[in-house]
Amino acid sequence: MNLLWLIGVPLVTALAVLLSRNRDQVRWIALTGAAAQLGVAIMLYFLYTKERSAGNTAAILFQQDHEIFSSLHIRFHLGVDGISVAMIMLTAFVGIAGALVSWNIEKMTKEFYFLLVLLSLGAYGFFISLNLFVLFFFLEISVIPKYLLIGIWGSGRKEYSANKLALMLMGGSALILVGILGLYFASGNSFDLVELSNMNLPAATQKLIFPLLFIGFGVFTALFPLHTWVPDGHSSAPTAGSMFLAGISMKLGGYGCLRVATWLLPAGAVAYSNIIIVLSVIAILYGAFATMMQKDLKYINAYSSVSHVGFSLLGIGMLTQTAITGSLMQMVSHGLMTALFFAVIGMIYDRTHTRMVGEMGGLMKMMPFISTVFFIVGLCSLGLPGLSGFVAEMTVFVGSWENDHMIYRIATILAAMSIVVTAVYILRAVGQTAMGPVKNESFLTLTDARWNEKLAAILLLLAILAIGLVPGWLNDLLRPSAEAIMQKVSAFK
Amino acid sequence: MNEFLTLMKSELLMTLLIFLLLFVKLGKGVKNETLLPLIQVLLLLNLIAGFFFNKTGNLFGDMYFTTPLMAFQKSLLNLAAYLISLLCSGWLKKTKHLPEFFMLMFSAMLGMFLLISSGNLLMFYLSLELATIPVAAMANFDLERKTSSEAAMKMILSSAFSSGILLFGISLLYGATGTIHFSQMAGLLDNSPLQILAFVFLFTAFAFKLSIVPFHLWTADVYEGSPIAATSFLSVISKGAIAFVFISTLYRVFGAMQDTWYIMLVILSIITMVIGNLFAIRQQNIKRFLAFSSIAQVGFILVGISEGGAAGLASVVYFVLIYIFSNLAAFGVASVISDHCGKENINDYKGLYKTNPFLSWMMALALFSLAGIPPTAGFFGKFFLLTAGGAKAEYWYITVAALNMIVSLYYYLRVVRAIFMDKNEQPIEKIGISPTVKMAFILCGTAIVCIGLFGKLYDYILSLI
Amino acid sequence: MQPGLYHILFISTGLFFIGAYGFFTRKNLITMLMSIELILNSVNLNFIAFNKYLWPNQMDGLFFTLFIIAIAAAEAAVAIAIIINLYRNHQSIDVDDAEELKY
Amino acid sequence: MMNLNTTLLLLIPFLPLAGFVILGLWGRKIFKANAGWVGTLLMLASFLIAVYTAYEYFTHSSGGHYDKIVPINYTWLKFSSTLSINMGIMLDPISVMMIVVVTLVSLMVHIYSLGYMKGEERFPTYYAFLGLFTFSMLGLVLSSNLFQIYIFWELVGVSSFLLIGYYYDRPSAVAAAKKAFIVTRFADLGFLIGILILSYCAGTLDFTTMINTLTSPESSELKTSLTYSFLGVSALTWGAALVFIGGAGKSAMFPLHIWLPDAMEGPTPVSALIHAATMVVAGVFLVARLFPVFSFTTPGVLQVVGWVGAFSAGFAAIIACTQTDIKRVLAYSTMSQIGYMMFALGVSGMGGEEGAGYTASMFHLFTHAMFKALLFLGAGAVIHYVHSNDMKDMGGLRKYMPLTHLTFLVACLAIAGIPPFAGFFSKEAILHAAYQHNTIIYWIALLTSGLTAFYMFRLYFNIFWNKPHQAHGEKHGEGGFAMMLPLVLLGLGAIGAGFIPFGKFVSADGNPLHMETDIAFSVLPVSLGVAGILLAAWFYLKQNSRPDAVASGLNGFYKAAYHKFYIDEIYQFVTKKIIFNCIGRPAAWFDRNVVDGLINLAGSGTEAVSAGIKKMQSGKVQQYGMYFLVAALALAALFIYILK
Repeated sequence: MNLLWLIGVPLVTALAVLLSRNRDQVRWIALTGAAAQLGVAIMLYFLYTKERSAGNTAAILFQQDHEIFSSLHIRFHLGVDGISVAMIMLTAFVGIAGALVSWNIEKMTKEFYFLLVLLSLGAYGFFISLNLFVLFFFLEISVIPKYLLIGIWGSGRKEYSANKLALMLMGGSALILVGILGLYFASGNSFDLVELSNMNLPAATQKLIFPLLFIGFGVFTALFPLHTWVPDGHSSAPTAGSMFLAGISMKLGGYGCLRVATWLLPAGAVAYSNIIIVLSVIAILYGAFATMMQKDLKYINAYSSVSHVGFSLLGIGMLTQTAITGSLMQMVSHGLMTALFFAVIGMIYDRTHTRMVGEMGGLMKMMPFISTVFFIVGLCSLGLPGLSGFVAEMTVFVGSWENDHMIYRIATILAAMSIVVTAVYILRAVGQTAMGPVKNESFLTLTDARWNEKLAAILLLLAILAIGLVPGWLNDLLRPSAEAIMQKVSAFK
Repeated sequence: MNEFLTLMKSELLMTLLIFLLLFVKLGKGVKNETLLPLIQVLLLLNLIAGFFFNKTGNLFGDMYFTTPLMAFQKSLLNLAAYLISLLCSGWLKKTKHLPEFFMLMFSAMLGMFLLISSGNLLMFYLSLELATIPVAAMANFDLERKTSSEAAMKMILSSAFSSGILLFGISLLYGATGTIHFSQMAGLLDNSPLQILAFVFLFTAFAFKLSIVPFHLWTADVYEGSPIAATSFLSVISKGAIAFVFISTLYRVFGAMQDTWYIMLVILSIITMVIGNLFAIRQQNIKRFLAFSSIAQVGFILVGISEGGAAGLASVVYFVLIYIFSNLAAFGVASVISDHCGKENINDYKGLYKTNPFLSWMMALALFSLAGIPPTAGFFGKFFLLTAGGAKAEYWYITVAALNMIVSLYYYLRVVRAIFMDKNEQPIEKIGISPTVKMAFILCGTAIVCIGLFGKLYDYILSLI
Repeated sequence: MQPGLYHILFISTGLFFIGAYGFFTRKNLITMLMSIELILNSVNLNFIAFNKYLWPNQMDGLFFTLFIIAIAAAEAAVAIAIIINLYRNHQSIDVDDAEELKY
Repeated sequence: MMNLNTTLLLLIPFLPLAGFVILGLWGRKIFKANAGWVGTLLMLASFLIAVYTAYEYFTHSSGGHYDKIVPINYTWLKFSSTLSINMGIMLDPISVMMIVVVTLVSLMVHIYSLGYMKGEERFPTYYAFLGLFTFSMLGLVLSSNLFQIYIFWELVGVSSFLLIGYYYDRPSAVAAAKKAFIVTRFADLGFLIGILILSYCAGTLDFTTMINTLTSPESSELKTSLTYSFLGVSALTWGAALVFIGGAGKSAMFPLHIWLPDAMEGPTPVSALIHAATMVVAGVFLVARLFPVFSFTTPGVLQVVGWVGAFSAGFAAIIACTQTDIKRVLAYSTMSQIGYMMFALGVSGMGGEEGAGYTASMFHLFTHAMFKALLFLGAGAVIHYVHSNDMKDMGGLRKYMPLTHLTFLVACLAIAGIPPFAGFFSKEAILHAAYQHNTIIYWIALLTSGLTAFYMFRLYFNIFWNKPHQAHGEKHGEGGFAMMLPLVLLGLGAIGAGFIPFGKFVSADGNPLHMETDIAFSVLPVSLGVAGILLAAWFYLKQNSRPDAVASGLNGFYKAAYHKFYIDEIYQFVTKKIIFNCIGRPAAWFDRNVVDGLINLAGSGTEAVSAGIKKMQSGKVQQYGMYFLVAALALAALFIYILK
């Protein structure tokens, strides 16, 4: 399959959106683009599995390589493995759901959709690039759309949040940039991921560069204590913005931590794994406890994201094949779940004009569909079997447990404790919003979800269920690729 | 004779233009409305001509020499001049002495061309003065405005003082080596204290023109006070030309002192980035803001220069090319708005997007490019500068540079925020933009978006070296 | 006693700093310009001295001096024009009266 | 061999699931009031298949020995070549017994609810939830894999949450649902870690393999696992203990019992199904499922199981004597009875006569399901009639609801252990087993059985006798046919279930166990039971002041028992005061002020520095020159003198 499709479709969509004349055109073009992209992503999955079942065991498939800056060894090198395929599908699902829930954006519709498409373009490019420069380019592309989406269409302290987000992410990028250049020089001028992964850089160099890359990508994926853009950014962003932020952008970081930092610098990963584990366990528990005290739905989800993303970092820190698979599953699962969560919060906010749990109550009565979805996502978040969150978290736990040392065990147990805290805050949120008596008389006239909202929710729910009920396919997709990464790591263990 | 014509083509064309304007001035007064398009066309032709018949060679016993790379650099300056003539046409049309303004500008450019090609300290000094003195006059072009004359005064005094120090350095250098020819001098340098003193004094002249901290203090005042066309000229053409000369002087002449100037560049580039950024944070006037931002940009250029080889040279030329488009687009927007209602304050830009989406996007694009954010070309420029500068694998150095990008993003976003997000009861009203200006903007915008994606350009520059 | 190179360099350095001192302290713009002329003259002295004592074979230093004098005149012309304009706007040629542009 | 069709087996859990999906998606739009019939018919089918399966299974023993059969085992999630989560069906005596119990009680509740829940606004949703619960419970008991049981364990928890919170607009119901879920979740944490430990030790999650590995002394896994220890206790012991914590949470063992009384906020049929007959015994089932491991490898944990069970049994019985909400009385009685099952397991050994406790426990589980469901359904009928849960609003109902009265009496006699009702046989077996292994537990159990008779008849007399009923006049108080049928059927069960030769079918090692009834041994418990009944009659048969007098005589103790020994308050203190105030709030504060503060400080610090150095740009050209010269000289000096 020609991977250029993956960036071609959003590119064309973006241009078409720019050239379209009225709001209706914009919306339909964006939706068509997103749907086409979903189609491409699913096709990619099938072609990928077909190729694999035909016995192709190359680590990375569908590679293509074009020259750009030949003197600097910058090549447009693309390719996918199971991890990228999973991430691409996640992005496509979140993308179409984002396009759907933004259907009724009134202000500057064209610009809104343009930025949205640009943001997803960055993500697709990021997931398929095999050249550090190109990867970094696509990573950075998405910073400004995020800033503008929050700053223009956001709510609350939007300018502050947008600024903070952009600057913190830029800070992360700065570290990544240094790390990338470090790799470039240390390897004798190569930006190519595949080449770099086959080089055995001296351990000292790896230990020097690894923290730069890991912390850099860590900022994107809310590594404690660099997560503070998450609550503000997510809560100020418009619905689709939050969905993209949490569902896609944070995954860029996780993917980077794994694909760039861990894969290319296995010795570094081994050397720092303890620190990563400590930080992620702190993030998991601390995020969960902080969530317990939040009163704003978006803050609840944002802090819970910090906690949930901690699991994927924990999986990376644990450095076992199962843990890494679990970490990736958690990325996918959290992406879908949190996107849906934000979508539902957006739907509720659109109607009640408040996000304070204390001011709501009994929404189940007026909006059964929205409340039910809200409840299901909540259950997914607290790791109910049958939904994606459970599969991912359990895989992380089982994988973490494979490590022999007591420290790892204790870390796992501490992390597992969050499932109780999660239950507390999720049920609190659900209990206070969807259940209980109706507190505000004026809410009694509210209506349930519209077609676009329903479609968005159902699409994401289907994805969540597909992982939760039959996790085998995702496991089969991710595990061999995780194994390829682990092969590099195990040499240094 | 033939060789003289082709090798000195850029300078000769410039001279021709100056004389042409002189004749225009001598004759009956031509209206600005007719003269300006003419000049624009001439500049375009000049720009196109710059791409042909470029050879390597020297003249006047090594006092003048040129290479295709230098021709390319001159073409970049021509391009910038052309863009300025388009983007600032609002102000230019209103000015009383249009031919004089362009005469001064062309003289300064002639000085820069000679400066780029100079092979001799005398030639170097002469052309440096030629490149400086007219600019001071340009700064004074808003004759009735107090700040304009203040700016010009600061510029001429500072530059005179700076050239005094430069000359003292040159005299010491002459004393130490006995020659004023670059080609001979290169072999005679031995890092003796006298030479280092002389080199530092010589260096300050570049530092002054490039506004490297702490030799930058005149920059912001002059940028703010001057008419916007002069400011654009100063910040783009003047800076670009000096950067080219600086890099070739360092590499070709002072190659033997690389150990010294590497450390010097590292120290100064860090100070420059930091101070430039810190000052830019607080600025309210858009021109002053861009002045400090351009100081910070120079810090980045120094990072690239510090590499000391082909990669450094290529990355600097590439960056200047991108910088021309980005900075001119920003100044262009500022100029259009300033001409229309005299507003130059960032707070006045609040709510601009409501009324002027085109200008707003242009400004945003330019600022993102200056901040080095993809997909704009600035990203590529900065990345290559750092790639070059990091070649010595001084991680902390690139780290500091990269961290400075965060601070710079902070203040660029301030403007973006004012334009797109802040509410304003009375935003600047809708401004009609003439087709030529619009064309220039579109040219800049396209270049900003596409230069980076079109990778061959960098390789082309590298091939010229 | 014939004056040696060092004597002249001593004088020129002195001149240089006197010029600089004048530039830093005098408030009258014209006087400041004159101070700069002092600096340039110290350079001229340098050139001539180096040419005579160290490199008498070529005339590089001498010519440089001539050019410096010429350029200094040109520079002064423009500077004085600017100062005149400044005077028109500010009714003063005191350097401290023109400090609207700062910070 | 037996004739078991795997598709048919799958239908047992999947028919209720189908009910959930169908009613959940289309119940409100299409089926509306008919939704109950859809659910009930599906349940009936499932029940019939379950009975058929049980028949097939128990009639095909291999020489009296019942094997474990795993007809379906689908790899759901693979971790490594040996470690995977499988979805399977495992048939062995206890799981077959359980599917019958679950489907039977569920069917009864389905039928009963046709009458009880009639006219509810969310009638289809109710049936959907029932379907989900039944599916999860069946999945739980049929699990072939330790992780599978955890999966269904959680699903059971969430369906319990949904059903307790069925009246979602009542804050008390929402709070109770939350409490139930969170407390059991807390216990599940232990379960999960236990699973991780056991799976690591055994190298598998599959029950059969795991039990084989961990109980054969020569297996290498067992030998290596015994070398791991933490805080001086072996890893396996930790694992088993943690798994037991999971079971204790779900089975409302002290101190994790606090959710059960509150869970009575749900509709009464739900309490009958979930919080009496099926879900709450999941913990017992879990211990029974892993019994060989407990028994062989970690006997210490089994001791703990015994003591916790015995203590809970007595503890709950005391509280039950003081409660006035009839459902809460039943809830505490449930807790007490489950305590019986637990300690029966705790005092059991593995094979032959030693395993009597195991069989007794399962037997009690079986009979308890009958009579406790009956009690709840009867109580439901009463509540349906008087619209109150409080026994103070009741009294003298025997004339108005004769059938309910009769069946309730049967159930009370059964739970009090009066022969020949079902409870007598199973309780007798338990006491017998306890007597042989642990005398202290035996005495606790004995006293508890007296207390049980007392509080059950306190309940019975207060509802049906005591003061005369006034409110409704002569009106007939029975529910419709749908509500009466289950009462009768379960009543028959409560009478007859004791006569099943249980030991023939269910035993710890799969070999038939002969359970004798020792008349001499039974004298003491039965007479204690009768004494309890008489005492209750003395207090409550007619309205009088004796209860109050005794209550004030026992002042402090009575109060403490009435307030459930303040366990709830202690939990409240720990959660609200300690966890919320000392962890949650500081964490949130720390995040906003310290972590975020540092980030903001970086910003404001930069701005401050920026403002601080603005003087450098003074606007004075002479100063600029000065900086210029000084900088030039300093640079020169730096390179000439310092960095030569």
